[in-house]
Amino acid sequence: MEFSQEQLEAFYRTMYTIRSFEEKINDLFLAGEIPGFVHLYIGEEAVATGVMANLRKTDYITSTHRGHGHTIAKGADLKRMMAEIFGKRTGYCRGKGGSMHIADFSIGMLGANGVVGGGFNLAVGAALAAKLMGTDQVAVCFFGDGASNRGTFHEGLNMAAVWKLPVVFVCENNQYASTTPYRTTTSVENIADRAIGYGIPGVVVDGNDVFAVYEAAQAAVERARSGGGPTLLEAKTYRIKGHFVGDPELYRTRQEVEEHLENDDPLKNFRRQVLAASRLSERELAEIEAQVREEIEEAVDFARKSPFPAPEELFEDLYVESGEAACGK
Amino acid sequence: MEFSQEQLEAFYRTMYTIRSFEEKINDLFLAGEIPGFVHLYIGEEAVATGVMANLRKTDYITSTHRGHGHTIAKGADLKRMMAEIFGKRTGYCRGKGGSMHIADFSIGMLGANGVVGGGFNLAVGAALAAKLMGTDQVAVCFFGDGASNRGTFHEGLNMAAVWKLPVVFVCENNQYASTTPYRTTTSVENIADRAIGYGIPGVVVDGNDVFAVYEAAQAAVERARSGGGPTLLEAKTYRIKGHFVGDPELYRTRQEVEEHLENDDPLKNFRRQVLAASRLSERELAEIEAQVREEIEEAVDFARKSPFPAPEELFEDLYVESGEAACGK
Amino acid sequence: MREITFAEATMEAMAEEMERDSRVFLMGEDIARQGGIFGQFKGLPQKFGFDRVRDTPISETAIVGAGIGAALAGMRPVVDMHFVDFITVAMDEVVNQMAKIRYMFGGQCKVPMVLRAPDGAARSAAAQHSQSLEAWFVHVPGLKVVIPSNPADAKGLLKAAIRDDNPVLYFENKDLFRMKGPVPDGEFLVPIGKANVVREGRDVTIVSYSITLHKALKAADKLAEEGIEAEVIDLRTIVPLDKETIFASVKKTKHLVIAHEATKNGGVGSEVAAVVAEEMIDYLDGPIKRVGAKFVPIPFSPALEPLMLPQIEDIVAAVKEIC
Amino acid sequence: MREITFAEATMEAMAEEMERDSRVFLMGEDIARQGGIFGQFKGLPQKFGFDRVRDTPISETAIVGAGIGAALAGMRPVVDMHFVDFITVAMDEVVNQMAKIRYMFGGQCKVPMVLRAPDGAARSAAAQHSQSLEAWFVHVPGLKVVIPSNPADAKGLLKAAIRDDNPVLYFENKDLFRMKGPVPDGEFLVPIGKANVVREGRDVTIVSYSITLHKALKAADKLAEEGIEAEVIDLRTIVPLDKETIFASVKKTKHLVIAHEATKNGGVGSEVAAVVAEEMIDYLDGPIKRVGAKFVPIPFSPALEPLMLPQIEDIVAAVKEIC
Ligand SMILES: Cc1ncc(C[n+]2csc(CCOP(=O)(O)OP(=O)(O)O)c2C)c(N)n1
Ligand SMILES: Cc1ncc(C[n+]2csc(CCOP(=O)(O)OP(=O)(O)O)c2C)c(N)n1
Ligand SMILES: [Mg+2]
Ligand SMILES: [Mg+2]
Repeated sequence: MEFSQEQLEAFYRTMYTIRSFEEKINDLFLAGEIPGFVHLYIGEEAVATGVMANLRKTDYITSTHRGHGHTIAKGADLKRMMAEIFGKRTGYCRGKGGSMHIADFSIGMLGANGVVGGGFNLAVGAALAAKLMGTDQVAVCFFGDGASNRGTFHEGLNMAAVWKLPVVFVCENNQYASTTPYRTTTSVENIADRAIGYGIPGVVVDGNDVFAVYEAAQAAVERARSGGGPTLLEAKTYRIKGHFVGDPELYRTRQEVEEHLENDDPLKNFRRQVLAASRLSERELAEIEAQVREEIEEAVDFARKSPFPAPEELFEDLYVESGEAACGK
Repeated sequence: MEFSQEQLEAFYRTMYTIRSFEEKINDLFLAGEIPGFVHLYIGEEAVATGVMANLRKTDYITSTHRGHGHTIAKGADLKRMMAEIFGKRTGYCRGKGGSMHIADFSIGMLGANGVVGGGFNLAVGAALAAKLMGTDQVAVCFFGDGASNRGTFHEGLNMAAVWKLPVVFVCENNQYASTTPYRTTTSVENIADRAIGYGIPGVVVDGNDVFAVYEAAQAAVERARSGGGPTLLEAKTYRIKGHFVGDPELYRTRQEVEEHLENDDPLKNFRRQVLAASRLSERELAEIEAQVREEIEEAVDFARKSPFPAPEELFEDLYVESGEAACGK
Repeated sequence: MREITFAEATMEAMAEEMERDSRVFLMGEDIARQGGIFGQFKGLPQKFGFDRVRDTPISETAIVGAGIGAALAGMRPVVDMHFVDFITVAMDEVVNQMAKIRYMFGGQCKVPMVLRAPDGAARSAAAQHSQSLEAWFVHVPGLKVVIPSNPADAKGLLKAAIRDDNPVLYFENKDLFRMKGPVPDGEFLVPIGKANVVREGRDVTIVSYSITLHKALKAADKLAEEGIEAEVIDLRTIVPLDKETIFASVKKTKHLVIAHEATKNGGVGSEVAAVVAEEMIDYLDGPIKRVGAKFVPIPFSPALEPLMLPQIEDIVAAVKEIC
Repeated sequence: MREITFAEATMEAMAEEMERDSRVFLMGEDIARQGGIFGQFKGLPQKFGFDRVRDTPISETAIVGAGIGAALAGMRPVVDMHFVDFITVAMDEVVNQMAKIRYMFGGQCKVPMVLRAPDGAARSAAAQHSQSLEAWFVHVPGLKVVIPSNPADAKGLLKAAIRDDNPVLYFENKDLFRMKGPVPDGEFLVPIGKANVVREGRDVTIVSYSITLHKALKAADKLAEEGIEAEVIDLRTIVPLDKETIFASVKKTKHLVIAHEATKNGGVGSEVAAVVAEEMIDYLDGPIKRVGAKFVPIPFSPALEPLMLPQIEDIVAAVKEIC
């Protein structure tokens, strides 16, 4: 497949934004500026980037506890993300959600989810809505290798398949579910093979190669959009950082991580490829990086300067008080 | 495979017992003698019979809302079954369970289950216990085509597969889940194909042919017993009666049922085969039938004459009051 | 006024709301081909098509989860739980998603969705098909919970629930489906959050709802024969609780009994008792009595099932203990 | 007496019981390789092997369901829910199977099984990782429910739970894991069903448990400064409720406040209040006050989370309102 200059720049911008955003979060968390716990997407950038490049603003995604990458790639505002992660009232959720619960409904980002496997059926439902309304929207559900062992995976894939709904299920197989290597808890080599049980296509793709991800996702999204039903896409990737910031990582060796970093870092891969093919220059890459870093500094600044929610906001946002009902209390 | 005279007689006896027991229940229910609601196994006798003939008394089974056939084939006492279905204190559950909750722990029958798909993980756990204790017991989980769409199916099969537990999952695909033909809710032609998603064997067998079921189950049980892990066995069969006694059956034509009765009734099949091969005579079959009918009359008699539970029994059987604990209240 | 059954009333509510708003659709097990196991959806797919009245796989997490997803994407789903006992299968979806999504996301979205669930013990359905579980949801901020006792309320509350922009649990007692009662013609809404004083009295307040309300009324008749005038309140909504109506009645009668079919321990009766003991204790002239199911699972045997459930005599006895 | 942490105390309990009884085994997510997300299982697999201390898939229905199956087949499983928030995923297994199996089957079998679940809000874990859900299980006949507040009770209750022949839910507050306290050497059991009078007093009874017990004790200190002597009761067991101990105290103090971290509405406080309003109202000299979390999901922001949770001052204020 041929990629335009613009596409290449966009890929790099998105991947680099995710990477830098996450590195910044890592530092801020360790410095005690961020409350709660955060799960970093570093190492998996090519997946969100390659998939999301095929989506429209009106398409839906559901995300996970490791959701920053998806949210950025779908086009969210870094300032409001950062503010949310700080617990500030200017954040996407007015400080009520935090890292694990960022959403931006204006761009079809239906929310990160603290429940592993909680997103499958939300995506199925969004796709059902699209079908019932007769739009050509597509819903993409991101989930981990660990999540593929939840019952919701099964119920969601079966329902989507039997109703031929426009969903793409994207498994980010980053080799681990918290502390467990996936083959110790998952009964099949390729999670994509589970597609056979639902009569839908199952595709394995190198999740560290944004080009490969883009192409595989393109086919799946097209299929969904044109009424062909769901696809199960498994992106083999790797979680470079701990499960959460602060993870002692007792379940793997440092060497394993180093080796991966050396050979399979999606950003390094991308740089190598575009430089070798002379599609983007060091200078062009550096320019993108500089812009991104500035944006992120602005986001941090915005978050730091934003106020915390006021006490009375505790009780806001629970119920819709107006509504059509006019018969609530 | 060669079957002995004894085996043939046992097959017929079991199948005929189930058939007559269920026909009797049908009549008793319509006559108002049985409370609650009952789901009949008529038409599926070859499955329970063929599978259970491979099990030992110490092996475990988990059953469903349609559990009489499994319970009879595992060797339960008809009197106590009938009494339970009548709600009498002499029943297996002292009248507390009824048709949908018969169990006989003395023969490894871990219970019928009113929750569709509720049995998967109980069977997995029983198999895990066998493995931890180092016995060579096997657990067999019976479930319906409808149940195969529950999340518990997925979680149970994955866990059993990844831990190589001695379980056989027997899907009784009787074409319907209550009112829904299985292909309208199930995304795959053969439910056995879902085995691929767990890296275990998936086998389809004619569930109306007790010999075929026996052979397939034999392989699966052997595999489980010898440490080979689980198998998913799908028996294609048919529910001849309504979903429950009283079902208006709006979802299928009378003709469909008649055709099946004509061509694929497992008892008729069996008779045809053994008579044609001159393995059993009409007289021998009739003798078995007469014995069975008498046994069932005795069971009905026993149930009718048994007392209902006394009021104070309402509060019994909730907690184990002694136990090792000696520190309960 | 014309009389129709509770099941017919809910069918009218569904049909009127589906007519009015094309975003309303319905899904659940055995609802389309069969019209619902209690006939409560009969005729709907014929009117609105099998797309808007969908038979689902046996997948409660997907039924509720997809309902939420569809609601987030602009639809107004009504999902059916077959038996309330199976809401346990989708408890994560109900509690951690449906109820919390709007708050967690800072009010960015809404989940206008109704979950219908038949409940109650009826004719020996035994432990896994007979429960009444509304009390759990008193403890889950973000939901509304309604539970009608008669055809008119069934219609009015269901329509109000469908129009409400919040997730609403609508519990319907299986044995009430066949009950006949007057239902106004045409548009008819019952406000969520308003209890109903069904019978006035000066001596004791009996708070009840759903099928047990009728036992409370019969108990009131019996008590009247002995000169005790009971005021009977039908809660209709469990969340939010209509404290005003309860308090006004307790102020007058000075005695309180709460009666429901669900297990007494940890039931809605406990919440009502606690609220009154917290805010109105000075008005009370005696203990607050709760009448509910005994602390055991629901037994199958017809010899035991009625003993497990609260009966008219239990309500009468509770009142007499305190009056 | 030696002092160890709450987490260490539960490790001792596990190790001693696994040593004593080869049928005891443990399974859950991230418990073996990592020793539990709060370090509460550290070292156990090294001692007992990765067969008896099993890391599971992320499959809560299978974890609980297989625990039940194993219990029926003669084992004594301890299963870990990671966070109590995820008990919702296995709610059918807990409520419709674990709790009912023995009764439904007429006492033929038993389910000697412990479900451990960390709960409570701690450091901005937000709405889906912070709940306290014990109250639901008051409403589910067939379970026992324990909830320790200190290392000694943690050890003693966990051991008692493992030895109990009934299914026991054992809730452990995340923020208590690091708490240090005296724990007797060697065999030490705390009886299930017995509350503990932690502080004696004559003016008001404060019933509490788990982490909030410590807030209640601090509130009692503050109240003492103003001349109000609070008696503080640590329930330790939620089901069965030790009414005797509560009633004896209320008889003496004539005032009752219940405090817990779970949502106030529909919480354990409602049940305790209802029981007292039902059986002891004549002894009361004022309203019964409940202190619990506000009626919203748990917000993330450190500016809001503490406002949502019950604090020492809330308990002090509740007492002063009624004394
Ligand atoms: C239902 C549920 N069970 C357990 C957890 C705790 N938990 C959070 S993340 C995680 C691992 C998830 O693994 P995977 O799906 O592979 O995603 P990854 O973290 O690798 O991105 C677990 C067990 C949870 N949040 N939800
Ligand atoms: C979790 C759950 N959902 C729904 C039901 C209601 N129900 C009882 S039987 C049944 C159909 C089951 O179909 P299948 O698994 O094919 O078994 P069959 O009845 O055909 O033997 C349904 C939906 C239930 N008992 N449990
Ligand atoms: Mg992973
Ligand atoms: Mg079937």
